Amino acid sequence: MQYQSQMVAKPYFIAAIGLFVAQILFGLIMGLQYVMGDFLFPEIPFNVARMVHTNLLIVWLLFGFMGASYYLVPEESETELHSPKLALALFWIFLVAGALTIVGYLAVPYATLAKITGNDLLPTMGREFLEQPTITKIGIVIVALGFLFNIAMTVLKGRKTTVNLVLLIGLTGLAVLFLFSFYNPDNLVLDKMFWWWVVHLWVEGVWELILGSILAFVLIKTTGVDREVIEKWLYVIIAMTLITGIIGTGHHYYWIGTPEYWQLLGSVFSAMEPIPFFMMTVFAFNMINRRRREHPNKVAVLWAMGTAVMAFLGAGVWGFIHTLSPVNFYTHGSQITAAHGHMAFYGAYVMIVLTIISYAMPMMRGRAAANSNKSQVMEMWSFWLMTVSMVFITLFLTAAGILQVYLQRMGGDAALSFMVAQEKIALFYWLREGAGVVFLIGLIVYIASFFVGGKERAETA
Amino acid sequence: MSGAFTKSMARNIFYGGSAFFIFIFLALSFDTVRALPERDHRENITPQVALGKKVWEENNCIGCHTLMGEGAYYAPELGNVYNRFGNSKEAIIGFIKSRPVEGNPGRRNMPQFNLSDEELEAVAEFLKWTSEIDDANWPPNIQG
Amino acid sequence: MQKGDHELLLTSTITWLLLLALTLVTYAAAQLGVEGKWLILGVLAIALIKGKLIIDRFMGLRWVGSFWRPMLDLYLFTVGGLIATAFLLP
Amino acid sequence: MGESDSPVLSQQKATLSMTVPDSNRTSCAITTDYPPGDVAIWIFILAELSVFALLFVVYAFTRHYNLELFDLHQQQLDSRSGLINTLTLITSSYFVVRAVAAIQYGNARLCSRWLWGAIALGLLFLLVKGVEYQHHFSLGIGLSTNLFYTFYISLTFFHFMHVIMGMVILTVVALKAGRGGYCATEHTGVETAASYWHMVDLVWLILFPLVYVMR
Repeated sequence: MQYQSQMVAKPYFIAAIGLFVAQILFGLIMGLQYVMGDFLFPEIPFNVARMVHTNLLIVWLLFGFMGASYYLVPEESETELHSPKLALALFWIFLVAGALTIVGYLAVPYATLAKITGNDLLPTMGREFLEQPTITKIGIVIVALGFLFNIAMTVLKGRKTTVNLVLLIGLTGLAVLFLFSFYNPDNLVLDKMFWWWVVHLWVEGVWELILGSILAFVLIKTTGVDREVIEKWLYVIIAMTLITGIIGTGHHYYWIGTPEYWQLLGSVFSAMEPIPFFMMTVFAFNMINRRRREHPNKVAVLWAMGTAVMAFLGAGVWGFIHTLSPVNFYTHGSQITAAHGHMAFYGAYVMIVLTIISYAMPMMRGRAAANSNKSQVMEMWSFWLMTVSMVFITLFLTAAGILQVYLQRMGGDAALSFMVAQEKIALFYWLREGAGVVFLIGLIVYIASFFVGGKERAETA
Repeated sequence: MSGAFTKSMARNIFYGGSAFFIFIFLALSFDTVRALPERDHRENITPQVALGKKVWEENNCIGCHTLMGEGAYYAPELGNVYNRFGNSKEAIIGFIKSRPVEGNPGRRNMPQFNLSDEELEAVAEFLKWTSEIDDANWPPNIQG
Repeated sequence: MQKGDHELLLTSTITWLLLLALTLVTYAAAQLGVEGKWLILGVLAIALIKGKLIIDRFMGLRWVGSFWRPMLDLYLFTVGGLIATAFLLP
Repeated sequence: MGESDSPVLSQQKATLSMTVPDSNRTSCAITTDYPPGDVAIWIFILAELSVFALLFVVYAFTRHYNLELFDLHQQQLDSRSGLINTLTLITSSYFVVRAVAAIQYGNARLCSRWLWGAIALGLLFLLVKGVEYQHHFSLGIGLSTNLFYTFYISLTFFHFMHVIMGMVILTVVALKAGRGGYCATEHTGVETAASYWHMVDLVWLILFPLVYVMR
């Protein structure tokens, strides 16, 4: 670690992992509620558990992105962070605001929370993923602006690398697009249309720039390949991302009241969305094959390769499966969407945050370039446990989704009602829950890997 | 000259290509917003429908149900519930009202939200309005 | 400019005139109200020949060995083949 | 431009290991692995071509299932403007070929003149297409009118935008050429722009018969 101020990333990473654990616990609760409907009812109804599960995911990924930025921007800029104090202050503001929001979700009925937080003044609550009280949303904007200011000032004062610029563009896009969460018209169609400007243009747009730049940074550091080569491909990949992804938004505009030409445009452009992910996979493996040195932190390289592969599978392949409008007509809003969502988020965003944590943490904990072998082996176990179980979660949900579509949406008059169809596919939900438990075990192993082999040194430092 | 592959060209393509596609997307969005009035029947968005949407949001219905296929997949699609319930607002209201506070043992349960009569009417009206949006004939059948 | 250069310019000029002529053929076909699947496929074939001329002569891929030229040839054949299939379907 | 023709050129090229002498571009049989211009633009070209390929193929199959609708509305298109625009783009592409040839001999002023000619023809294309659009819009025809017009406008408008994009690129290159920014040994930029412009032409050469003629 070259700059003292990079250390502010540490609390961000720790908070991210903590919230990750909570997210998975609530995921398991939901999974159980899928098959044991009355589990924790009425204390924690499904909608509350889901809100906690998804919001925690977003919040801990944001913590991860911020931590990643605080870690890599000083190193890339070759200068200390503009204001480590601001970074720390924002950390606590964000953590407390996030925690209070989650407590609010759990402690009082959602309608009460809406009332207390003054949703009447500017109603923004109650939309998928944007359930946060308006005041929390304002807090997010403030934290995002402060964070952006801090990062931008650092970049401006130091060396301007491609990694930094792309990251900055991604983070700015993230903040700007979030502003659409304040637009909530009475007209449901308009509401949904611009809701996607937050959700789609985040995960299939600007977040991919953040993902790309973090991956490029880790590859530069661990492979020793010429920065020029890696940055060149970074540009090509993110160019492809935006070329396909922006009009690819159209694949959400098939059935929400928007004009039908989106079925053509959305299908064509989103069918191309796997391409940048495929390029990213080829790129990562290529760079690692061309590596000029053996970095002692093998597990970080493993995470990086895992990101490239799983992002392609989850976001690329599983996205493509149901992106064409004639297919999506039947699969829209089924468990197939859930399957895609799980693997895409894990493969692209969870894994990239774990990649940078895996790369940066040993150095921030004063362990030279890498953890001891013992610790690394344990972390690799967690990698495989989590990744394989996520593959199975996805496969089980896909099977459930195919059956659901078949039973509920095909077969004319003989089609089953939603609830009856759900009972028929309960077996797959049980299997999914089982895979979820393995995932949790993987996560526990992951956390345990931080606490083993501290005294031993990595084999090759 | 052959054989060049430069970072500056890759960068130009990123900026140029992105700007190009953002522009096209904005143009299409503009056309969409102009075309919407014929599809969303906004003339029927009464204050009651607007209140219904607010009730829908403030009870986080989207946390279990889908609405036009978007939301959670724990409970039935509601974009066409008005039609599924025999084009009856009363049936919708009756269903929401009759949810037991402690739930039915062993089954997926909808909470009892204790909505006022005005709110119940509003949410039913909202769901009726939603069912009339021209959404390219989705879902494939009445089961949603 | 010497002999070889004139040859090159001549080639591109001939290509250009050929493209213009082929376009006029296509247009004439349209004006004459050409019907029937095979004639229509003739129009498509002309389009593909024109595409091939552009790729080889104008884009200069004629002397590019690996990857790019085969890629673009593959492109023409795939697109042309699929369009032809759609027009031939009963 | 064989090696014997341009000794200065080939001497310079011999020092660059990545490049292949331009002599390959005459009729001798040696081939190169690199396309003209920057490889980055070729990745972009391939992506753009793929989008158009999908649009073309979906058009063809959708037409098959809506024959009457497509035939009816296709006949209302003005195939004369389609013809003019095809001739315009082909000629414009030819101008660009001449521009590249000019800069290969180091004649930057000639290069820039050919490029401006190509840009002017691009403008003519936009004008003709614009008149055509004007006609459609005055009849109240838009993207949502029917399936045929959804395709017709999507395809042609998307291409229209590419013509504008290509013209922007050509303009940048023409200005730089006019300032003497390229020479016989370093003119990747001209070749890059040329490749993009030919792609725009190539797409139209399929689009024109498919949308205007084939029925």
